[in-house]
Amino acid sequence: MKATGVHALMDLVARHRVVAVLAFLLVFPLLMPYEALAVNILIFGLYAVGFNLLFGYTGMLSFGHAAFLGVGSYLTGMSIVHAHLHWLLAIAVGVAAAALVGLLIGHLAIRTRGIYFSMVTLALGQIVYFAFYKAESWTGGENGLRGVTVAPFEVLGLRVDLTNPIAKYYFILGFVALALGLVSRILASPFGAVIEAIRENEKRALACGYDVARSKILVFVLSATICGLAGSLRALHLSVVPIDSLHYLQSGQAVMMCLLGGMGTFFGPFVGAAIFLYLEDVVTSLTRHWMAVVGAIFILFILFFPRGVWGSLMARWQRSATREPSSPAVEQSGPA
Amino acid sequence: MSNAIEKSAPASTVTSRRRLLQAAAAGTALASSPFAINIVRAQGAPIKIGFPTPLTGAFSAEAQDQVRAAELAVKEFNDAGGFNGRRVELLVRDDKLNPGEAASRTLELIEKDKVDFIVGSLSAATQLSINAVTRERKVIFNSISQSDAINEAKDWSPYTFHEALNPHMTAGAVARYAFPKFGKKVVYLTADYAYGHEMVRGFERAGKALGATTLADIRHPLGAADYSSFLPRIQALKPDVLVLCNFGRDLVNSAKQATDFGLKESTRLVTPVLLFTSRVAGGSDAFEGVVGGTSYYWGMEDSIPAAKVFNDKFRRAYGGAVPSDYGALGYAGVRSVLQAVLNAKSTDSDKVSDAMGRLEYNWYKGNQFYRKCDHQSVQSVIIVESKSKGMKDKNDVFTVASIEAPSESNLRSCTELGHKG
Amino acid sequence: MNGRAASDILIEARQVSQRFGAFQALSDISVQFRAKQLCAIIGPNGAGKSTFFNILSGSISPSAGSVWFKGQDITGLAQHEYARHGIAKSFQITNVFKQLSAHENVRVAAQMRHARFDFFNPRARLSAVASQADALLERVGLAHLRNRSAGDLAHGQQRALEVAMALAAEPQLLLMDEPTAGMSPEETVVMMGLITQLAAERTVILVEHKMKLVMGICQTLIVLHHGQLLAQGSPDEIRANAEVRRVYLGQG
Amino acid sequence: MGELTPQLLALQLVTGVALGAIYALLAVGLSLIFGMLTVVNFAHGAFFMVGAFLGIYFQTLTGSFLLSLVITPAVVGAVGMLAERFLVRPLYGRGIDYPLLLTFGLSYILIESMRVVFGIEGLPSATPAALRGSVDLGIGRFPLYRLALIGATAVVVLGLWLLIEKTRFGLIIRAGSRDPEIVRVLGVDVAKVWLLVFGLGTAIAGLSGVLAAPTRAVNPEMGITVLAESFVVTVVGGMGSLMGAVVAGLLVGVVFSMTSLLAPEFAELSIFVLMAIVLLVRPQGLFGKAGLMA
Repeated sequence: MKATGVHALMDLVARHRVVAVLAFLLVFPLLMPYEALAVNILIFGLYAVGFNLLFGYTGMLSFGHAAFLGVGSYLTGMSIVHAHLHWLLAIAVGVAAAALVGLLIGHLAIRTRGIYFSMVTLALGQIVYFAFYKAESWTGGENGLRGVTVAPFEVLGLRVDLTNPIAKYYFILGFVALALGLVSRILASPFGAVIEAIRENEKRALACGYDVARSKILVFVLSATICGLAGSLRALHLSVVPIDSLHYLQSGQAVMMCLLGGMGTFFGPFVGAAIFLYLEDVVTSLTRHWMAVVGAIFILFILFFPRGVWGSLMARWQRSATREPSSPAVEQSGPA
Repeated sequence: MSNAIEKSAPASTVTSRRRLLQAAAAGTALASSPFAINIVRAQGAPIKIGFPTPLTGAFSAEAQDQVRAAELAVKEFNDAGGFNGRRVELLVRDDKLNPGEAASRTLELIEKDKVDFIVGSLSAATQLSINAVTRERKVIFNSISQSDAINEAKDWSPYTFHEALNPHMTAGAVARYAFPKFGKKVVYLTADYAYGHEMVRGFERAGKALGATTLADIRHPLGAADYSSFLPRIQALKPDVLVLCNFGRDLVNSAKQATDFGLKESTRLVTPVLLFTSRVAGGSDAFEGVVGGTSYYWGMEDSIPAAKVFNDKFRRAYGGAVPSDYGALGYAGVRSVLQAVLNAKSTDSDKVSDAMGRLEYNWYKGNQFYRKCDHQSVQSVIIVESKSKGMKDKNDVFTVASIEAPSESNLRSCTELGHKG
Repeated sequence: MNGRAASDILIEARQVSQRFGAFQALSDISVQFRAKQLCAIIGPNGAGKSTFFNILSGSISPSAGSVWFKGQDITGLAQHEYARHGIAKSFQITNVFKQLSAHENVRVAAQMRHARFDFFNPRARLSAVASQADALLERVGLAHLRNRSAGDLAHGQQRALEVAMALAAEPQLLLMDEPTAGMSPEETVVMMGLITQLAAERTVILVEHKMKLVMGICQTLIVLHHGQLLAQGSPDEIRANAEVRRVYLGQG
Repeated sequence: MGELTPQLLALQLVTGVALGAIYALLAVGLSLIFGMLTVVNFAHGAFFMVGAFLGIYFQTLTGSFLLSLVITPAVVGAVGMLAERFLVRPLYGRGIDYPLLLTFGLSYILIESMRVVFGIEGLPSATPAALRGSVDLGIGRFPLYRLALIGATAVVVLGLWLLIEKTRFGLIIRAGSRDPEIVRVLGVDVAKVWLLVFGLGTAIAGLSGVLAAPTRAVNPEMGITVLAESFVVTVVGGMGSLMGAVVAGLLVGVVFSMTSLLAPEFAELSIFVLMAIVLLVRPQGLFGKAGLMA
């Protein structure tokens, strides 16, 4: 009876996963110690979701995704600081640039597999890092890009002032919602089935008549686009663009978040980002040895919850779901 | 009693507990005793100073010393009765030396903790991103680490103050001391980022007047662990002076490896900022004979009374330890803001900014004041030389070679920085 | 059954040779396969069966010679192009999408003909594909396991699933590399039955070293030996062939 | 650049080789572990760092650099074995992601524990008295210690080569790196071999730490950049190929050294560009796929 209760709930969640996550995110700020943290979770949640498209669903472990977060941030920031573009246009520029860089890096990197793929993406990511580091007059170099400020503006008759944390949260949530909607559609689309097939068995996917190389490039670009949007939003959030947002340690963060939450699940990365940032926030304010604590928690998760928090929940639920073969969620939308 | 807790617990965690205690105290007080009213007033809403600094990572030693010194300033102020009964509270946050983290933490301090002022930072990048957040929200930020950019009109705001030296002042002072003494043929080994370039600019400006010539400016990747591959060329150039325009661990590594390459036999090693902690960590061999600048060295207490006073306070509070250069800045940074609060009789950003701009103070190293146009603290630069023998204890690492008196003429002009007037 | 028009030749190998470094795996093989026939490539181990199979199925392109499908040169086309032309294969080592459900396995395979890069519309809309997948599962006798993940199926069931996936592409040519490898006698019987059915609608080419297994059901046999085409013809002709007896049956 | 004399180039080359020596040593350890266990050890840099700290500790304790050259790797190797036995082993057969991420977490713990034990500022490291100062090579002055470093690396690599080519243990490693099944067939307890190989790899990381300590500042974060560099080397050489690790180590060292001379600002980038180019031309790295010592 308990299982069926959980099942019913999860089933509902899986059917309307975007609605569910949004409903949650609407009240989310109330659960967080302060808005800036909630906004960070939104942004890095989106970043992790975008990364998960490649890592969790297609099985390609990239160490270069900071490049897309960073390019999104910088191009949005630079369009505002130097070109004085409208914020919406600036976001568009950032996202487009990230997609373009995704196309370039993806096109090169998919020639390699496994750890070599990870390393090529790492190397190409570092090259992007260096390019922005050296272009000091445009990017501010190591000092970072400052002055990404947006004057209060009107949206649908509502006055939005980004220095007001609550307003900023819901403003950014709007974009995150759109992006999550897109990701959800991608996963439920025919192409969504193809990338999972590629993850499961590349050889067979080829034999089935799928152009694996092109599919990989497409998913790489989609992933880069999502991460680029996360970057753009971050530039507006922080009103600065730190060079670190292009650093490979930032790429590593995406991996950790996916893993904590559960890679290859829809909510997993978001849950992971929330846990990661919340833990970091709490632990850092409690002890100066936060690295040890974070490291230990990380190891425990890999050893005992390899599926991640959300992933483990999903697994339990699906076990009960497969007992009732008539669960639509299983065949159509796949794991939530 | 809330006092006791504040001392025992690290500043960053006391807040919430203190609030509870206050509420309780105030509640019971109001209910009962006739002293209720003034207890409540004495407990009145605290003045909050946010203090973002890299408690973890490469410069955590300096950062934690900054915190200790800042807490000293806070304690002094509170013991002296605070600002008409309002106590000061220091909210320390770890920015992990990461500008993004620094910005988020500053947002947290302003939005959640509703701090009145921000003091802190330990790198150019973090101070600039903190500043970007504070100026947009009209919160006063007193930066206690080095940067030239923060003086420039592009980043500056009426709420921006710079307590620390900037690279231009430091490098200039070291150049004016070193070039005439050690020779005019100069090679720079420069960390490839704004701060490094700013220091080279400072040296070359001062050097031009002294007829120094630059043989080469070799830029190395920031945070490089090995410098050997840059040294053969320097060796071949045979300069009189090798200026290491880098900071902290980069300095330790490059000085150490330059020494291994035998460069010291024909060349003097000079650096704009010779950190107390780096010297302690790097050991005397690597730093033997290295000359550099600093904002403060405890050893100047022999000639500067204010330094003696400050050192003794610090020793008393922290079991005989002496304050480091950046630590001292933590003290000055907080104390200036609090003095301005007293002068302005208010915590309002504009009033305090105005009072701070008119401040003339001598907290620990002689007379200082903030320049009108960019709020750069005009102050003396101390030139120190690293000791390798005859050290009294582990803290006795430098000899004070000279002290350059404060002078606006050693700063870049307001117009050059893009300020009107 | 001889003397048919060349028009109904489905796939053809012309002077195909393959060498790996110094080793000549195949030399100058020319074979034609007719439409709607069940054919088997046989020969002792190391005869070059699998190499020839891989060339026909496009996994490797020959070092010399060409492969023609429906009168069109398809040599050196990309793997996935073969499937699109209507050439499907099942591997020797079972090769399914382990974590996906049996139904999803077949559904993905069937989807190829309808949508490959559409990342926006719900795949639930392709109801034709879903029902085709169910039909195929029915046909290979896995309908009752549709929601079980492929990895959990028994070996024989996985082979059957592979056949269903191969059929999903509605191929004119089905290439099967030792379809009964590692199967229990019972499973083998079922599988061979299924294969004979399939051959009624399309050409099926098996690679098999258990000669007896195919003798009964095939119309044509190709015998390879040391990378050479040893013989080609109906089971009876092959039985009668002295060469074959010597090198093949001779050794059991 | 006017002053590009042959002497300078030669000295630059020697410098590059000395740099490459440490890279090679680190990469050999990584490659050994990957080749045998297909574990991408993200804690390698941390083990290097621990090696540097313990190296100084034992040197001051025993008063002998040579002694600490022996003790430290043993201790670090032991730590490595503990990690393999209790943390990495449960993850075998779960793909390369999990061990990789686990060792990443482990590196955090190692870094923090060194901070706690030896302090956040790190330890001052002194060059052993016998190897202080610099010698004139005729092409310019060069630190005596770095010459010794090249020698030491050569010795270690030679020893490793003998171990792998001439001993039964080596035979097992060579077989295992191609196919673990063979090892089982040989009737060897694979688990024990894996334990030893992981220990050996981490011990080598520790050793490189001891050797590198006198040339640089020893602090808890010193392993982080080193990790990235040694990965570049391992991947350029081809994961799992010791020969590749050595060759790529020297190659990367020399490339870095030469760019530092000709275009110093691009020194850091150069090795990543090198890696990108190598992998795009040869996706398996220079010596990838080939046998361990091939």
